[in-house]
Amino acid sequence: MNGFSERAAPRRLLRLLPLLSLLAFLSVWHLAALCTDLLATPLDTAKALAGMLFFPTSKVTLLHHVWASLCRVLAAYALAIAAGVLLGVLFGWSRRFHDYCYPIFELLRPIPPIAWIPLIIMWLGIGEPSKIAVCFIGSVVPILVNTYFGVSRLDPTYLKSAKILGAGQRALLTHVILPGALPSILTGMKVALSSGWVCVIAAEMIAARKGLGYLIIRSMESGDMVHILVAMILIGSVNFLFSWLFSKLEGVVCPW
Amino acid sequence: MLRGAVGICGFLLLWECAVQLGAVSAQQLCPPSQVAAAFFTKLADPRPDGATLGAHFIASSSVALGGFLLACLIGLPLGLAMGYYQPVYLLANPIFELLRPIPPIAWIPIVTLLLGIGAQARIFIIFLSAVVPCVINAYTGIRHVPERYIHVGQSLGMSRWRIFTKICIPCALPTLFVGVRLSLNTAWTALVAAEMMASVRGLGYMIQMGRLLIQPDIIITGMLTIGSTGALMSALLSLIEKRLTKWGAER
Amino acid sequence: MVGDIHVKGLGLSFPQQNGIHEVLRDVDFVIHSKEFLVLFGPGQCGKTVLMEAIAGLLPPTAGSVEDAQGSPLRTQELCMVFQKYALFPWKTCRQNIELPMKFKGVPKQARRKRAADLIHLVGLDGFEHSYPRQLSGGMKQRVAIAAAYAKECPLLLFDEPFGALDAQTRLQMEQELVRIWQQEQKTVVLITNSIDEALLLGDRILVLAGSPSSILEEYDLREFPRPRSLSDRPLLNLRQSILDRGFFENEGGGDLRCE
Amino acid sequence: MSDAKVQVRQLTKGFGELLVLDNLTFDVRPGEFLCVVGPTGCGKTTLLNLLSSWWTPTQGEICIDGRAMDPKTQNLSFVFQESSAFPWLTVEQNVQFGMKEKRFPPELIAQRTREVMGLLDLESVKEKYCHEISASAEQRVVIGRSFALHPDFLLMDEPYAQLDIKFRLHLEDAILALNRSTGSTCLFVTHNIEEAVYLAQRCIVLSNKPTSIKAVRTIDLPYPRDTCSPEFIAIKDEITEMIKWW
Repeated sequence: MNGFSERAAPRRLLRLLPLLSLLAFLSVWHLAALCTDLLATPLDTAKALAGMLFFPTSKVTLLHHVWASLCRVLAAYALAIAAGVLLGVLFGWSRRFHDYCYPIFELLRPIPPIAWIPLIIMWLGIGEPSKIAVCFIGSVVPILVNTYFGVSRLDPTYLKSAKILGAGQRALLTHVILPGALPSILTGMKVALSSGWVCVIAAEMIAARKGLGYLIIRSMESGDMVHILVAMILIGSVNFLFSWLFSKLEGVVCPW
Repeated sequence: MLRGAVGICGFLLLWECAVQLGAVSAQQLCPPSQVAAAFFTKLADPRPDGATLGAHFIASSSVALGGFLLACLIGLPLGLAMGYYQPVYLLANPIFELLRPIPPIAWIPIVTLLLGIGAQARIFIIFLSAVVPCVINAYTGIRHVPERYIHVGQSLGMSRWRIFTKICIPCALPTLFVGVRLSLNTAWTALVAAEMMASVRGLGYMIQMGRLLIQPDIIITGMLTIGSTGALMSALLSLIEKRLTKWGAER
Repeated sequence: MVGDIHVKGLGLSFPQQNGIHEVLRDVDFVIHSKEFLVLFGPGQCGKTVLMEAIAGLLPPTAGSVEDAQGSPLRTQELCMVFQKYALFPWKTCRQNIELPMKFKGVPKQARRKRAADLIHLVGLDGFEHSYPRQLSGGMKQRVAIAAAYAKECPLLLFDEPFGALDAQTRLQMEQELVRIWQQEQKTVVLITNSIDEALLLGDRILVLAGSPSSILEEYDLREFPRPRSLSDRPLLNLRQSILDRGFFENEGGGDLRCE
Repeated sequence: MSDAKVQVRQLTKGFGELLVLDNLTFDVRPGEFLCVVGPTGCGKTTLLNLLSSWWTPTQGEICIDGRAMDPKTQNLSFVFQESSAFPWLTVEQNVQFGMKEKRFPPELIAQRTREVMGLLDLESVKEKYCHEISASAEQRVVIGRSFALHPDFLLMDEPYAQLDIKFRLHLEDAILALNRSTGSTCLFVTHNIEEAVYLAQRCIVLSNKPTSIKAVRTIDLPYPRDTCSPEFIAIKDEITEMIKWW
């Protein structure tokens, strides 16, 4: 919709608005920090962030925490892609498998991944496996749902056309079903990455010795506001990085 | 349908045998029968975490609905305005893009320090997480209004405001509801997280206590209640959606 | 080389909530080898189902489709071009055209060469690497025709291939199809709901109408020279006589969807 | 000539240095049914967007009844190729939408709705929504909505290009009947030459890009025209020759 295209608003003024709002946001933040001694001013937060990144004080540097969280997410993510795509295609492709198993999935799906944390910690303790398990649950659901959606929504004419051109079952899968469902699989993977990231932070916040979640909870317990803000900024920027990387990937993987 | 039921019974049976036959230690996982028993006992007696299942449920859902409704009331109009009026978009979008990547649970520490662990703090956390999908979908809804509808409105000489209210908003309604359902889901997830980390009441708190007191049946009961409440709310929402957008069946 | 194809007593019906919806009943006709046969009829329902039954996508509930030797027609011996979604959007033009050969196990070099010839035949030189979304409607159908020819099978089925094109491109594509058919001799069966298209293209026209549908009339146009034009008198008279037969009256406007 | 309803003077539109419309000048008489035909992709849509004040021309102007065209004070209607019926309104609400926006008196709205719905036989689907009726019925709703305004200037961009041949003949007669009964000035754009010759009192033939007027052909055959008559065929062939680009 180009509702703006023919408006006569002065171009120059409009371009200033985003700058204006950012300045307003920072000044409000600054003012709030001044009047309540709890909140740290943007300047201090920036200084602290720079400090922790480049001249680490404690033996476990900030990058260690970020790296720990990242490893957990990526490990779980790889597993989630494999399982999610496989199950998604199976659900979309074979009627019988769908009828028997999809209701079970529907039953467990409404339970938020974070609600699994207590049970998983009981099963796997608070080590790496439990973090990866939580993250896996958070990532596999969006991938599976989107793959299933992509496969079942594929226009039947493509399948007919492929059969006519002489495609066998295996060829149908590799040449028609997977590429056809690819756009929605990618959407699922994008959602799964940020949802996995959220889950790993949550798991670390509840019980961990390393990772951004642990860092933010420890700062909360010690009331250290600056580090909380630093951790929040880091968590946010990694999430942003994921979605930015993904939009680039999408352009390359499916150019059509 | 029948096959679905068979599938679920099979799953429950498998779960029951796995625990009874000792394949999994009773400590870590309890059979569905015990979960059912725990569900009914928990309804009445407040042990072990000081509140009955009903009390937890009410605490959780009231906070969740509070935050969710607040998010819709503020997020939807903001998203619609951002989609239609460029100045609003240029003003609101930078801040929105700044705060969007920060996941809801990352807000918990700062909110807890500033507002404590009362209901207001949790409502604020839920508001922060639920407002994001509302704004995004309201904005996308307006941006995807087909140009020819606006063209028709303009050739009828309708003012920009009337085109906005009489054409863009009704057309964007289905996408709006997608956003609302998404934000309900996010609100519910954020609530559970907030309760698990900083609260004395609510389903999240209950399953957290279940873990500390090594009672898997409490945990699983809590999880199933959370799951079914979430599903119930979504079902309710789609009922409202069907009534409001009778024409919803897109071609 | 499969000779004439005999469609014998073909019937097809779909189960519906309230009983059976019969679409085709004892459809009988012969497809002569190397002929351009047009199946002409109103609306969407009957014709597409018949085409899919012949192509083996839909098992008929009665009758059969056999080649000259009496054995049932196999999908390997035919190829089909659809109106929409004829191409795979995630493959470039050349990949779309090479696909049938790839499925038959033709080696890469031979595939590449044959694809180049076909791209030239349909006049799309220079578009080998573009994706379908970059092509116009007419160009997409050209690639679909090339892909059908790439399967090297004696029988080609076209299910309203130019239905979605604008009037002028449609006229152009009809002439292109006849040119390609004359150049690469194959048996072609085309479905259309446009009387002009039927008259311009068909050696023979079979009118499929009624519900359940069956072959109501057969017109032989082999004595009309090609390339035909709708402006010459004899063809116009035939057009008028077909319209006067009123095959469509019982169809009516039909306000509800007939998917 | 001053009695023209719509005057288009030196209409030019370019995007950067790409010139799409090159100095188009023509008039439309009151109540006339004018057709515009051109080769595929010759800027017809650009012309329509300019005529419906959706885009502003780079040069030149469009006047209705001598005054510069203004959708607020004059009745303008546009029928797109894709259906522009509002899916959230029923068929009847759709037809009345234009009149309600222009604040017509209620009894006039009721009378016009009956008249238009009758002519386009939409009575049977009055309460239905757009996804419950066929594509041809939906397009008739849009045509009904436009004609109900008795517009000063009605633009149509090949309204039934995507419909079955059978519906086309039926709709063409309905549009001609509406044009006569409401007396609205119509401009009908199409690729299909037979359709233009069947409908138009005058037919403007456009050239390829940059588009200019190649010829203006007056078609004075009596209505309803017989598509098989020799004169009809002659005119059709003549215009086809002008446009044939393949």
